[in-house]
Amino acid sequence: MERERILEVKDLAISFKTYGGEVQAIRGVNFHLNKGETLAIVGESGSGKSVTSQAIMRLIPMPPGYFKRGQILFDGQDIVKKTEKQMQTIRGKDISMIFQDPMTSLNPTMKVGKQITEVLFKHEQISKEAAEKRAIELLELVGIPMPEKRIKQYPHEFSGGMRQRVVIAMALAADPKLLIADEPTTALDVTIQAQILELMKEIQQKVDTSIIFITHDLGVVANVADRVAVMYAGQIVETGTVDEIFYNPKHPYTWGLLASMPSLDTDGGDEGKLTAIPGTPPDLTNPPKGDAFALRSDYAMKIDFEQEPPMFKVSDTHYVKSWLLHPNAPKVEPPASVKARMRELEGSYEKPVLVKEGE
Amino acid sequence: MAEKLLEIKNLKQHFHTARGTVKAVDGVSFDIYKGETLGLVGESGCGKSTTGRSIIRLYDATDGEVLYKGENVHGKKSRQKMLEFNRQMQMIFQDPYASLNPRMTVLDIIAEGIDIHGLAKTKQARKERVYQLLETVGLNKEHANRYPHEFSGGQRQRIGIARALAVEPDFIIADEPISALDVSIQAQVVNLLKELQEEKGLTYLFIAHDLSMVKYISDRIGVMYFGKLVELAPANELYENPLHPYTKSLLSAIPLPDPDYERNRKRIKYDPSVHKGTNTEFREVKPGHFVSCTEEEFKELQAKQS
Amino acid sequence: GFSGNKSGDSTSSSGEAKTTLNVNISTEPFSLHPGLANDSTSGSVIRQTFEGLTRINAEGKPENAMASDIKTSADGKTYTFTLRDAKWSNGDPVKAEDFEYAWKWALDPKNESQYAYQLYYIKGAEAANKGKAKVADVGIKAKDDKTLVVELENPTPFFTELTAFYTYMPVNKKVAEKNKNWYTNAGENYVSNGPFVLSKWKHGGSITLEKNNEYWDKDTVKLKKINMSMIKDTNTELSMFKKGELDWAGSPTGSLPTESLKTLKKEGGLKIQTIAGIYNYKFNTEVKPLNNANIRKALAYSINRQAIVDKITQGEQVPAMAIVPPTMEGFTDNKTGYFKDHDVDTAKKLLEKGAKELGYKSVSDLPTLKLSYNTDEGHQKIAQAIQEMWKKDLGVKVELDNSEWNVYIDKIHSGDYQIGRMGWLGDFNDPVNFLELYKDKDGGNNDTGWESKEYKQLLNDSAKETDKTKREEMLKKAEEIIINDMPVAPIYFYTQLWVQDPKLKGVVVSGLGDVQYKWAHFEK
Amino acid sequence: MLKYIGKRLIYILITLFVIVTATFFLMQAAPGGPFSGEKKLPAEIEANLNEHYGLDKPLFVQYVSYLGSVATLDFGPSFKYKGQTVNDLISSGFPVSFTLGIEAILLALAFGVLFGVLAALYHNKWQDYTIAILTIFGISVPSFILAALLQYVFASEASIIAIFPVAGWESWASTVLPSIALSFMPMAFIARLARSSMLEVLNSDYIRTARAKGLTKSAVTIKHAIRNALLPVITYMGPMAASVLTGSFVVEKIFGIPGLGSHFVTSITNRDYTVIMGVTVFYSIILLISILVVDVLYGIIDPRIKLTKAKKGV
Amino acid sequence: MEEMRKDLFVPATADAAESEKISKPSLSLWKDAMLRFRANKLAMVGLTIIFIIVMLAIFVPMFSKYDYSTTDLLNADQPPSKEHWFGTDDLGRDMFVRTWVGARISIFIGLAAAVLDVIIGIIWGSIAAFKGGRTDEVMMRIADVLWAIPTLLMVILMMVVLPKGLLTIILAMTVVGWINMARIVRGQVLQLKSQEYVLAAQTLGAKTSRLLFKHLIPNSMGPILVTMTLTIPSAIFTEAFLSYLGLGVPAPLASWGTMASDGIPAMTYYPWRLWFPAAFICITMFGFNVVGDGLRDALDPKLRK
Ligand SMILES: Nc1ncnc2c1ncn2[C@@H]1O[C@H](COP(=O)(O)OP(=O)(O)OP(=O)(O)O)[C@@H](O)[C@H]1O
Ligand SMILES: Nc1ncnc2c1ncn2[C@@H]1O[C@H](COP(=O)(O)OP(=O)(O)OP(=O)(O)O)[C@@H](O)[C@H]1O
Ligand SMILES: [Mg+2]
Ligand SMILES: [Mg+2]
Repeated sequence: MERERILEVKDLAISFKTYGGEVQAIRGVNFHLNKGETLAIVGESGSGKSVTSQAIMRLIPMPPGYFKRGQILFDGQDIVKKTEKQMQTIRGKDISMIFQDPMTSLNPTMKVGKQITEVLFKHEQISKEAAEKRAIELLELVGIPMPEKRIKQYPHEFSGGMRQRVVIAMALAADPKLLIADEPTTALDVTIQAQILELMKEIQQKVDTSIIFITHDLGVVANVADRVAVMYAGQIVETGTVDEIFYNPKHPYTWGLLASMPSLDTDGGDEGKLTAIPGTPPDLTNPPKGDAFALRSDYAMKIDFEQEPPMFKVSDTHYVKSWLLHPNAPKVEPPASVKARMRELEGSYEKPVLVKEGE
Repeated sequence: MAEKLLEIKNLKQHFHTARGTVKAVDGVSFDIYKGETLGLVGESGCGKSTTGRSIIRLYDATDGEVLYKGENVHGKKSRQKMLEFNRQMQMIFQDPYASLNPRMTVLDIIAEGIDIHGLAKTKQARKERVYQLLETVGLNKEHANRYPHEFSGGQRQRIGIARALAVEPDFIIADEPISALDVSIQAQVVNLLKELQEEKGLTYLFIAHDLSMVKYISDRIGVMYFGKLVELAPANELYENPLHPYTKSLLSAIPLPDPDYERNRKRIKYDPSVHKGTNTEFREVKPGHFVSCTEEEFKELQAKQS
Repeated sequence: GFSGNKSGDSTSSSGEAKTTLNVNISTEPFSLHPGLANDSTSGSVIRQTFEGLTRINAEGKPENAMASDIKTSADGKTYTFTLRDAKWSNGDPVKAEDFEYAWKWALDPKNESQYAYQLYYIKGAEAANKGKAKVADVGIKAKDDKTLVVELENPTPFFTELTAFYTYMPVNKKVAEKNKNWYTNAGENYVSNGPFVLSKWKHGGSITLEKNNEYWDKDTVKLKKINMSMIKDTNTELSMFKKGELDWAGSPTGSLPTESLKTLKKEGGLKIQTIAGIYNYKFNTEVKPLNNANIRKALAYSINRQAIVDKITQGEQVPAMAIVPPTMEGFTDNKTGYFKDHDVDTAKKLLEKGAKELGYKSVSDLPTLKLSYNTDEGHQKIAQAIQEMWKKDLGVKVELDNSEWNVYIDKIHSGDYQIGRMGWLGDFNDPVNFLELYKDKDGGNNDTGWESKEYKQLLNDSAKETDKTKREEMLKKAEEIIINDMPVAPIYFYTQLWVQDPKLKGVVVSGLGDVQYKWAHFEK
Repeated sequence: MLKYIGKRLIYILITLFVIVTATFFLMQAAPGGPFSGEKKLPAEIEANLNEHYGLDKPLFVQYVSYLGSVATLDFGPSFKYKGQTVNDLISSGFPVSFTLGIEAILLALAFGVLFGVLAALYHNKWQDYTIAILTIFGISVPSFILAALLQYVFASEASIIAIFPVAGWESWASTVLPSIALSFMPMAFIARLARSSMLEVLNSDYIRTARAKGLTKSAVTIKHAIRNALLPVITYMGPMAASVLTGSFVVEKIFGIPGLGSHFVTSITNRDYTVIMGVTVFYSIILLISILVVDVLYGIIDPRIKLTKAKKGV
Repeated sequence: MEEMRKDLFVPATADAAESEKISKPSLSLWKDAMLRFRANKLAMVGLTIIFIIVMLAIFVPMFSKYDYSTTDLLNADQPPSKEHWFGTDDLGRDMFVRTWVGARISIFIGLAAAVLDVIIGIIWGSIAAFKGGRTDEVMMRIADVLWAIPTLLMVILMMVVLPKGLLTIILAMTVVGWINMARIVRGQVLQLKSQEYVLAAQTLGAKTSRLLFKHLIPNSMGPILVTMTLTIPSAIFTEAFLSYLGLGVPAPLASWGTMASDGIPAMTYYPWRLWFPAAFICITMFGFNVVGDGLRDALDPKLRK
């Protein structure tokens, strides 16, 4: 029972022209998002999550950035082709976004309250008093104490987490169809984080918002996501339902991620280190040939250095971009900590299926 | 226990704004021992960053003292002393982007401390050192000639870490140093911090929200709420035996990377009105375990502990 | 706010003759009190609002004005003026005591009149003004309401002319004693006796005069109104004239940009009139090598005045090879002067001689001379041209040095210069006005450090001489002496240049450069 | 804030004192005096005049009496304009200069900011280049050339579009050309300053946030960008306003305007001591106040700027 | 499905050499800016204009058959012709040669004043803003005093006390010239000094000078460059004003400023006397401004293409 697709990103590639060369920030990203659904994007830092999300809003600075290829279909219409004017009606109302860097995302010379009410004025017929009331209400919702006082303050008088919450309040103000949240809760303590996540879910319930949720906190992913996309070096390397990613991960990078996490039982004391993925991420000015992750992977094969892996389908919803799923590849075992969480999931295919171009 | 590296005594930091005074930090006292990691968690906006910034003298404290190796940080110092102090104490800023000069290349940003303290003899050595630092924090040297705006959030954060590490300090205030990093790089950075601690006896004040990471890295953890320290205990003790209701609420909210668990999680809300009586003070309930509580509560808690 | 100074009804479109005159007086007058005024702008206004015992007429001669009769004693030292029936603008009769009051007021040192020295020809005036005698004892006496008797120090042949000068104009004693600030603004306090009254004075902006209906000769006065704007910029002035916003541009109350002269001449509208004034270069005769008369003469002779006048000043000024302007009676010969213009050959010989006398081996050893002038485009051009002439024709090196006016004056008066530009405009129409300057070494305006016994004697004698021709001869002799010693190199005699509405007639510009609008009128 | 302003007012008084002192002694040291002229006055008369105006007294005594007059803001009579006090001169000239100045400031600010913003928005496009040429012309052509040019084009008889009077101070029409001439250089400079800081601001993250809200380009510019880019413009506006409001010698001369500006020059060339002191003090007061206003505006425009308390040095 | 070679599916590790690619040589902001500047066509045009003008200023007076000072009254006020490319002035001197002699003086004075103003202004303004409090107050009030004292008076005194010459002119111009720059820099520094990256450098122990020159001033470069390019024409005309008062270059030497102001009254009659110097001032300023804009862009890493 497919739900209506609100967003479909097809083979999106974006580069930045810099003096040092062309930075291929994303290199062919495919994913889709259904109405009312939450897609979590996790992945390596610098892998292109923010660029992807900003591309949907058409807010990549151009130049130096430019679309190389691909489509972003929002409600069936290609965002890439829209004019700036058309985008203005979409931004804030249909799609709104929580930016990653809350400190610099707020205008330092405008009172916080005004920055929130501004969205309301833009997209709704609303009186000044009502807008102010709504702003206070929003701040209250995101857990800022004494919002009546706070709306009259400037951003620099807020703590990091409070600014982040202001940005969230701004994004939620117009009940968007699509909410893109780029690491919205990194600066928040867990109680407030939980409160915000609940708030987002509530709004999602109410107006059937679709959410793209970018985060590094796999705990949060587990909490909010319906589906998860894992990005590495400008590409999506694995995508699936939240259960598939957490209980049946297939890509070695996903394994690495899951293994790196300390759990509350991991003891800091002496017993040891966290398992990290060795090496450094690739430089996107010269993206490596073949599988970008191969350089750092314990499971790398010769072919990984020569040919880019294709997408394999592991279930109706679970796709993996790795040669390891090729029938010719040797069977490999994930790390112990990952193995511990593996379980059999319904709907998995017997054998991975190669996905043809354009599917 | 080890020697005290830092003593914070009744630190207060109030901001005067057009709309009145904000008591960001309101009487916080704790010690940090040499070679340990003190985790600092708490509600967002409770004054963690402000505490850190006051310790490193970015703000003039409204009241109270910060003693570093027995010397008052906020006192007058000679340029030489100040330089020495700056080298020993470093800070990783919470906001990675704002803390990077947009007109400096990453190379120059990271090398700034090296230049100031004359830590590299030659240009080549300086560059090598920066490359090494980049690698340490999981960036590659191709990045050295780029400018901050060309980086992703996490990459910026790593530049900040590399900058702080560049001067080989003894004590680092890390204000949410890894929040924007993916877990694998988080692990890498945390491992690095730990390694440095083991090798060189570094001391950290580690401000973070990710409680599992805090628990992993810290020896002791302080919990702040509304400008005050409400609980301070060894890491394990705090997790196993949280005494303050806010701490309990925090622990109950930790998200776990397990969808099933998350679907069924219950969290405890903190209601400040649960406190009985007035006259809250910071009291040692168990050796090394301090809680801010009233006389009445204190008695109760002690009874429970034994 | 705006001053509202538009001529309004005065257009000549309907065939009616215009009755409003628009002129430019360039700047704010320093004072409109006859006794305090000390600048030509103030004079240009006061001459219209006040009237002295005499008035200079269109022929340049004094004619009776407030005086209906003037009698001179045999020794030429006592003048008796009989006043006509005339009224002040407020209706008061003009009395002899108004003159006595005004003159004595100006001489009273506490009133700080800077032009009181114009009255020094009167007996005891100088002493009184310098605080050495009582003002009451000065030789001015109002015998009755209609008779004024004035005693002079020396027979002064040009005294009747002087009585037309503004310092000699009367002040309404009654009004002035009641209100000592009567003259600072237009209004009922500003009581005058001339053809016009001051009706508006927008300080710094404009002055409006209206016909005085109490004036004794009001039938002669055709203009109803005179608007005097204060436009400092010469191009603006000309532009306004061309656009009809002014009826007159240029001298004597304004000036024309030199650059426009060629065109204006070609267009045929330019009016030129020679006046009593000289432009010259003073030599500091106390510094080497200018202490040598031959050197000075060489420098003076070699100047090509004709070229300067034709190409630089362009106002048909008269090349000056003499000191006294040819406009002066008896000195008309001065049009050609005492030596040849641009006489390079003689100059070279003189220079050589002078250099020898000073002990220089040759002319080329002469030090570089410093030619000073006060900042002004015109002065600068002339200085550059002369610099070139001396360099090219005589091989004398010259360096130019310009300064701000006050600094310059200070330099010249204190002798801190070598060669300096100075002009002199006659205060009254008599040669002595030009010769007196160099009478005493320490005389205020000599500046050259030059002195000659003979010269001094001649001037002193001439002052007592009542015979006109004899006196003239003495003065001529004196001029010869000074030309022979050349403490000052004359360059040219001034002219006045202006353009005017062709329909405008009867404006009188005197040989001293004073303007009178009493007779002015527009033709249809 | 009030405390700060109070403190600043004290500094202003001290500054005024220094200005008065310096000007007084400079003025006295300059060659010439109010009574020196081409035709030298007889020595006795000059002495007499000097005595009357107290110029014969020891400098220090004169200085103290000047200080007194400054303190009471009564600068006494002009030496040159007989019967007029310095206060008369100022009160007749200032309203004129002020009227013109306000017009010029509004023009300069409105067009300066507009051009600057447009140039930044269309950075390196033809709009930017066109504005660049206009503004470069504006800063390289001084007001005296511009004034003459404007007069020639818009007022002279030789022009077909002579829609304004050549000179004078009659009606609103006579303020047009002079205020344009006055405003052009500041306008051009403001435009260039605004352009450069706008370029900086337009690249910041909060502009991106504003755009993400769906605001139109103009709303983003007006509500978010301009204010943040305004600081250098405001800085420049302080002293600029002071000098424009007190008139310009050149423009007043060319357009025959009875303003205050000419006194700044003529009082000095005339060595009219009391007027020199009067206009200098008057100008200084306006200057110091407008600079104070600028400093106060800093804090209002950018709340992060704190002038009141200095941070501990490093 | 395409058959894949089996031997490709064997474990392998990365080639170490592969990741050792040569990186772009490391450059500081300034060097980097230079590279970017050179890529800016318009700025290069500006630079070329300045270069050509400087060359003409150097060589025209050396090789021209006319001398800048020789008057020729018979040929005064001639319009441009084959003989005199830019016509002649009121004393018949060749305007072409005078224009380039004037260029020497004006450009020298403009640049010297700009450099001095920039140095003094930046140091003064940034220290005032950075130290804040009383230091700021005292420093800025000193600037106000200098600004408020009538310049004309100062110049008149200088004229009496100091020898004439370029040095005196430059001194006279610098007395107040830097104040504008100081004010602008102060405003910028006030705005920037609480930025996090400045705080970060402070915690590293950066000295005030380092904070100023590495952090605050590079980030204020836009307004500084704009102000600097304004300084040049204002210096050129201040020189004209000074020489009017007797402090400038002595006649018959010319400068663009004096030529232009002398040309004003000739505007309608002998227009070439105004327009040539004025046009060259504009052209030169165009060059400087375009270079300034180019520098601004080059110093803004976010704008790179
Ligand atoms: N303006 C730019 N110029 C050049 N390169 C850029 C620019 N913006 C982003 N990049 C590059 O694009 C890549 C993707 O960046 P992006 O911000 O999308 O990463 P991210 O996945 O959001 O990482 P993080 O989790 O750290 O925020 C990075 O390698 C970054 O260096
Ligand atoms: N410059 C300032 N002016 C006024 N108030 C301020 C200022 N800086 C911080 N505050 C206030 O001080 C309080 C504590 O801020 P602080 O940044 O220390 O919080 P924090 O614990 O670091 O929070 P977070 O986890 O969200 O970063 C907040 O209420 C904040 O609004
Ligand atoms: Mg990101
Ligand atoms: Mg914080």
